[in-house]
Amino acid sequence: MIEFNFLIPIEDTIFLFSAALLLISAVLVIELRSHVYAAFFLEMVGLANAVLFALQGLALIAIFQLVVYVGATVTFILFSVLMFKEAKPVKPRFKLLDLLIGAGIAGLLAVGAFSIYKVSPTAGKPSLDVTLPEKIVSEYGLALFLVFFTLLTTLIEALVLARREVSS
Amino acid sequence: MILIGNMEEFLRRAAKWLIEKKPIRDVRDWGIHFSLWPVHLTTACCGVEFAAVSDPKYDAERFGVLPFVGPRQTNFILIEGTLTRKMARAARLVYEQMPEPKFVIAMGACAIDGGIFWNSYNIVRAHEILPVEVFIPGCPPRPEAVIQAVMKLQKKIKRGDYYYGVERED
Amino acid sequence: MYDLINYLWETGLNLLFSPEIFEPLVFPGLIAAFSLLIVVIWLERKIAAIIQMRYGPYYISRHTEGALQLVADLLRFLFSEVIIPKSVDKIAYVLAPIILFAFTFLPIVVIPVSKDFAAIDHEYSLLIALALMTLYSSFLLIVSWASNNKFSFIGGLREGFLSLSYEIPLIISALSAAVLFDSFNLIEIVEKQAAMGWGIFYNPLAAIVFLVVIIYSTSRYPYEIAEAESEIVIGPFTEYTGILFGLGMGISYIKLYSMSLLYAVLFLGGWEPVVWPLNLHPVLPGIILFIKAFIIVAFSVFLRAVYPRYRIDQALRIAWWKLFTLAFLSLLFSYGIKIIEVMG
Amino acid sequence: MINPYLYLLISSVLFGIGVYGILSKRNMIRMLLSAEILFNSALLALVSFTSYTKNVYGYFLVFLAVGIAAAEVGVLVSLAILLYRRRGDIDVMEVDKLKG
Repeated sequence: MIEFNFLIPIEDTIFLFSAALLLISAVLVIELRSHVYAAFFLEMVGLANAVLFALQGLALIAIFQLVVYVGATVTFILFSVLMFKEAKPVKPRFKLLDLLIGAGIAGLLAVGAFSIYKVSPTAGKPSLDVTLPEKIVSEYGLALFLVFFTLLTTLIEALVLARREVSS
Repeated sequence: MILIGNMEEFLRRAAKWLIEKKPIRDVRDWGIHFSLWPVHLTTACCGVEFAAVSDPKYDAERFGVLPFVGPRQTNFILIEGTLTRKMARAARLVYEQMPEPKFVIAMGACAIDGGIFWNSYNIVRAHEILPVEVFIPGCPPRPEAVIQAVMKLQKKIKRGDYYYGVERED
Repeated sequence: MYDLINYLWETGLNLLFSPEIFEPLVFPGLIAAFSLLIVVIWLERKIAAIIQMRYGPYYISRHTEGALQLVADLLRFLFSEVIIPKSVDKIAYVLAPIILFAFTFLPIVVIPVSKDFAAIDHEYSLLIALALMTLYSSFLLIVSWASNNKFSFIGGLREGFLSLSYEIPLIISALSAAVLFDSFNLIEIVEKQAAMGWGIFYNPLAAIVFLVVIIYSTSRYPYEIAEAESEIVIGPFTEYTGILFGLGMGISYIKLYSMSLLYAVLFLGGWEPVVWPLNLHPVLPGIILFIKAFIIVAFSVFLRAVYPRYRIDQALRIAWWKLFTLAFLSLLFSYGIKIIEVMG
Repeated sequence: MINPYLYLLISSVLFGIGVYGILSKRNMIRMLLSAEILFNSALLALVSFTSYTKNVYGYFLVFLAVGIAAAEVGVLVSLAILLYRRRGDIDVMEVDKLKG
């Protein structure tokens, strides 16, 4: 077995890459003209988010995000968007105000987060990740499955609702 | 040509130059001559005989002839009999949809010279609209004849005696 | 000078046989997958020919019963023209099949070859493999949309409907194996099977459901609905030509291969038993894993010759009623076995 | 080890992008996608807090949030489809004008 020595720490590289992917595809979701591309880039947002979760040491949440959010939900959005015709071009509105509001909220949040993190120092690696899967498998497995089942029935209900013919 | 900036044209010419080199060309010809996939286009009664070519008795799949679904994935078209003016347009359309190294066999007397409709106003000869490689006489030809034509076409491809990526006059 | 060459040779060999390089590149990655692709499509055509009392591919190489047929087809696809029709969305049309191929290929990397030889030895490696498998359908939807063709669009929508219905039995039946062996780590699962016995004997219900889901999700024959030849030309890949279509044809086989590897690890005991010549190097038990996966793949392609095709509503009904109920029952079954173990 | 503050910074920038999208678009599908971006940013913040404080309850909260988002998206998309079927248009500004 060989040790790989990278000049740049690989974790930082992955972090930078996925953060850039996250922000760029978030902008593309809003600005692209085609709905299908927008839904596709929403999927990219979910993927990059899952990578960020895994980087913070919470692999189970990353996997859950991949299976439920990217694999099912966003696919469902994509699947539905494919059925619409492409939207007509809407007449442009004055967007600078919206941009300013968005930037203001982002700045406020960033400042707030910074003030929170200034108070308490960082700590070591989380230890809860080791016991949790065993707990889920042994104690909460059936409960988790029932939650899944409920969510699934909601989804099916929604599908049935959408498929019903409109009588008019 | 790179300086002018026509990158696409340059790449195409470079790829073509590479493909026409001797060992690559031999490998390509070997691959193509055992992988002739015909498209389903039944214009007349010879289609029945062509169906028999792929059945258990004659089994054209021995030679790598696998009838496949759409014109985009196939490279070989058999004109099965009479081409009326209306059908000729369809045959030409299907031919245009196929990717480039593509081959045509005209099957039966009708496709060669009209057959029993030789003096009809509504007939198109296959070689008038498509570059035919091999003709099969007969009304209709037997499946063995079709297989022999396929083998002849294979020999022709193995020799490298076909056009590829060149504008043709016809 | 000699020392330098020796050093380079040893380092190169070490680098090649380190799991991070060897797994994605050689086995069970690219090279093994491509050779399996070539053998399996030939096998599919040959089995169909034998059942219909024909020869099948023969004259291309007479001594090996035409095993080179797929090499010839691959060469033809490689050298034929790639047509990009005018009405397609060009970026998605070219890039989507390539990304789809990459994402279909990813789950293979997680699967371990033997006890000491895994590219990613993570405690949730089973869940990672399942999560990567669920990304398949959305990229296929993009492929089908990009062609701007009615047949490929219908094929993509069918695949979307099917994927919503097969993902749930897939995940539940895999989870019931995880519950049975009390771990999400594929290496630990195989170790437990070496101690207890194969998973297929403990929980045959989950094994059956998983097998049906493999056939269902890779559009092998009774469920070949997304690429139904006689209804919609070839499904999502109708407009594709040349090497892009070759990729598209390979994708479902690669997916079949990766799911079969997972099946062999979960239910057929993985690389066990490790007998004498195989314990010399940690790569060698992979041969047994490959043989087990190959049997599953060969069985799934054999079904083409003997089964007709379901309609899409019949397939959806099977997935939502039968498969879903059976998967749920298999989960309960696993819990029952655990309870008996705890009690006794 | 990456500074945890960076995750919150990314999350807040993402939130800003989502707010801009919701405010500036009138198309219902596009607004739904923007809301999903907002959800992703909130999830990222939640996960980074969970990873920072190592609280097990945060874990379960994230699970619940993702699951509920799945159901919510299903309902919203089917509403959009119904609206499209009924009116042939998914412009939200047009919907509130014609009641019924």
